Amino acid sequence: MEEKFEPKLTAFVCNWCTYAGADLTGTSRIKYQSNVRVLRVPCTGRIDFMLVMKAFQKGADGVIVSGCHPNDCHYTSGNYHARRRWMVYKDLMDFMGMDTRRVTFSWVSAAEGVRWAQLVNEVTDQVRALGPYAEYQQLVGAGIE
Amino acid sequence: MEALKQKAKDLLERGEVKAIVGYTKGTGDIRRPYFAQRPEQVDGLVLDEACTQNLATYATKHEVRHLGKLGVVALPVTQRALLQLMAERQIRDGDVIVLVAEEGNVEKGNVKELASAAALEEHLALKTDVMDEKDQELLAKLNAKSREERWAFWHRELSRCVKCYACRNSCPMCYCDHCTMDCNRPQWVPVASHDLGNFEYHVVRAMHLAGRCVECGECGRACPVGIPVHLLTFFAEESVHRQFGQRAGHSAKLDYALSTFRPDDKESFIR
Amino acid sequence: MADTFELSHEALNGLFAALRKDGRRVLAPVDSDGRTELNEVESPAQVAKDYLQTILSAKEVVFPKVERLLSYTTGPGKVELKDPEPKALPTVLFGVRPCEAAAFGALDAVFNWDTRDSFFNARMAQIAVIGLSCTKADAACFCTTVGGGPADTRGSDILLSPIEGGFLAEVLTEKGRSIQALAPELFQDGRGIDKTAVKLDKAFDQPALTAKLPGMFDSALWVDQSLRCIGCGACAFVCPTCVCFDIQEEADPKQGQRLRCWDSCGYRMFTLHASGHNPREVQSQRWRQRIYHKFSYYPERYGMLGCVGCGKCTRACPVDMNLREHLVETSEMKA
Amino acid sequence: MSETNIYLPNLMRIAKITEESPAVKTFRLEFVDEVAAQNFEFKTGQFGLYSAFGEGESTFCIASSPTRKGYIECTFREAGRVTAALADKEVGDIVGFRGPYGNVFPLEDWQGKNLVFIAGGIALPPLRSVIWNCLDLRDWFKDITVVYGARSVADLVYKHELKEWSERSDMQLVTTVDPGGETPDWKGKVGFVPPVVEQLGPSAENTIAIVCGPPIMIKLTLPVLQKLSFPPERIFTTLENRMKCGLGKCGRCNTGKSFVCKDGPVYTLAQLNELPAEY
Repeated sequence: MEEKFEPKLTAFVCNWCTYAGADLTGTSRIKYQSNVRVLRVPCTGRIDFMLVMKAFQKGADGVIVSGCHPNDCHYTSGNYHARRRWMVYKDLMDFMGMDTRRVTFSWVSAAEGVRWAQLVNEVTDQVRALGPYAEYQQLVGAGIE
Repeated sequence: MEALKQKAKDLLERGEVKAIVGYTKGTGDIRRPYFAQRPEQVDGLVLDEACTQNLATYATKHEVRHLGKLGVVALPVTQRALLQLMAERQIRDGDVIVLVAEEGNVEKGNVKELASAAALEEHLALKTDVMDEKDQELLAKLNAKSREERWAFWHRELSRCVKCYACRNSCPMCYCDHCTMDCNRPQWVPVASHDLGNFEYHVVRAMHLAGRCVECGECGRACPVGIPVHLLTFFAEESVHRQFGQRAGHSAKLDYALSTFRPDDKESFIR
Repeated sequence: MADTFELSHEALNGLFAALRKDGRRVLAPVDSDGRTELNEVESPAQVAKDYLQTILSAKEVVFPKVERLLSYTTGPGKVELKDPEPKALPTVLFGVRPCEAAAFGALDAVFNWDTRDSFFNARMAQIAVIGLSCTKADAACFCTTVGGGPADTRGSDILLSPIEGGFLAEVLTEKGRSIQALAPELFQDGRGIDKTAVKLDKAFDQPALTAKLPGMFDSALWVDQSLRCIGCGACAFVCPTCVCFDIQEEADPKQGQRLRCWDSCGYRMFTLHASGHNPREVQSQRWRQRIYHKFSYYPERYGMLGCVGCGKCTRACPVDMNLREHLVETSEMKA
Repeated sequence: MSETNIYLPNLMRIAKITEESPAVKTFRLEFVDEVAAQNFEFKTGQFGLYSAFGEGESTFCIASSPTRKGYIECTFREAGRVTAALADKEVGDIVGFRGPYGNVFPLEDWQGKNLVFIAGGIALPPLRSVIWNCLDLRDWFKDITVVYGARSVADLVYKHELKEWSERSDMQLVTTVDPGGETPDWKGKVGFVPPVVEQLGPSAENTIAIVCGPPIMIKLTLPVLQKLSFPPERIFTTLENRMKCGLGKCGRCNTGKSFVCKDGPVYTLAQLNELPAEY
């Protein structure tokens, strides 16, 4: 029997909103797909594009980046700064031929436990449909004699 | 040409600058960077169509800075880079005296001396074209391809990279003493020039130049194996321009696009 | 004495076929988008026409830009080492310029002067070199100045020199004879035919330069010459003799590998100590090291030069550091 | 014809860890493989490349004496990626070791002579190997003097051994700390190494001086030794250039025609004077 592909997802979330939101999902006993590994950072402003690249390098099929809604940043403007960088990074990813459908940027607040579950479920389904990110894995190990 | 030499000579003789950074005749038809430190050395200066290198790179090179105050024979790309270096507080307004050929042609026009950022900004305001047509075409061609074709293109091209860092070292905006590529705690990008190390390096380079690239194309010219790496930073810079409405290299008071924001920055992809 | 044969263009087709049939890949200069690089080819028709040189050198075949020296797995209180066998494929390098062919000797000097480097040696054992004499040279070339020449046979197993209708083939070594033996009928008697190659005058007196370098260490010349050097590694990476390398570790929590990568003495980081102290702090010292290593230390240590005069560094340099010109300038300096 | 992979390290188990001073540790390492242990030999002055698997290799001298069999010791300061990873290791962990590499202190030539060791800070380890070696062959030599200085009392390494040396009657130990680095109960000298050596004024007659320390200490100590009439041939030191292969190939430690990893790390001042000052 062919083994069904289960995507590996990495989520970089801010401590104050999305992480708390995901916590709420749990304490509210809302079930969602278990493909995601959550990595907590202080603020979305801390999420360097290299974190996303590292996730893909290490075999992630999809990445979620999420933090406080605009105007809600614990540090006032970290998410605004992050947004600008995402705008350029996503553009560049596309230009370099990376599959931008595999990165999801989102705002999830501490109160949005349901929304977090929905987001993860949607992204998991979407990446499952896309299949493994084999294209990026072509890079790993190539060019070493 | 005589006007430029005279101007350079005057500056050196009056002691206003310690060295003139310009061009001289190199191998075959090539022009190479040239440093005139004594008045009689200005005779080696050349300025013509074959001069392409962005000399602003030397404004932050320790060994050159060490010479003292510089006069820089500046093409438009060099002018933009010097302004951007001022915006990034790498050189101070007045640190360098900029020599430009009026009307861009040293044989026709006069040679102007621009000693301040304001003068440089005013001079540059006359020029609106940034990227040359060939590069515009190349970018358009790549953008017209499918995502998969672009992946194939960059994968193939970047796998040829040998990580000699000619692109980085030739770039006037890559002045960091401790480039992230040289830091190993943590080691963000593999040092080895295998496919992954190359791809990640060029992502980092492009991202770090987004909003700072003056689109001189020096990196692409410098690449010994002929990878059009300049298209990556051009694209990133154009992305900033398109989305945030600002361009690097036109003002000494530009805020770095990616360290600032507007609450109403418009995007369409954040869920 | 080399055996001399005539090899027609037609016969070369046959030779390529015979080599491939024998299980050898053929690497040759190929023109791709105006860039001449070493690539695998099936027939002579794919070989670049009228090329001066490839950008990178044939060094990459025996000393790749990244190669695995070892790998390992780790566990609590446990490490298991894996010794990788170099994947050296039987390879014929076709169309290598005599300068580059001569450079294999300079690489061998470093890799094997003391302990023997199994990686380099395994790859060297698998290659055979079919050199091709030069019919042109440019302003960067100076092979004749450093003991080589446009039709120099050192390093080649077979040297081809273009003649009317094909090539004059000098079969020089045992490896060359084994290639010839794959299709002896293709090699016609070529005794008495003269080989022709481009004429290239000596640019400077190399022995005199080598003799005077030790006395010029503190010359201001090095600062003057290197002021425009931007400290990239292009010269070293295209150089057929530059052998300096780095060893890099790449690992996950449970496994890892050590990779040998090209490095360059032109980098500030090359000699930087952990303490922050740097023996070669400024670019002029690093430029001087490059010159001295090739023209003074190499001769002293290995009895040969570390430069073959191919001019690749000059062509690759983004700021036109013309090695030949700078060496001429150095030669003309009063000691 | 198969050649061996010269880049393959030996596996070593950490048998003991000593905290010497802030950020400085000494490892005692034992070969995991019995055969390798039996075949292993080194001489004082030699060094090795120690690996923290996952991070890379770093170069230090072998700080133990070849007369002490069955193990080697190394002392290192946490300064970079590899040393930081090594510092995190615990007893029983596995590290890698390639070596011994480099040349040696010519003890045979020193027989019948007085020895003066001068060391600063973290540069005592290379001399510790030779000091113990000489003490274990005590009959070979006449007077043995050790001058050792560090920035502060806390920065002195091998404190327990310093105590042992100070109590021995067959050698003289002079310890010093930089002004301001002393503690209330400090019994040694206060001052920089060069003036302390000058004050001590060891006779150059039939004496070998071995100097190891940070570049600035060496730079200021050499004139003192010259003033005391030590000829360059009888002043020894070790160079600590950056290395990657340790085998005379990677080019990193190249200084003049010399490879520090092969022709060094031990040099006499006379030899150094022949090299460009790129170390």
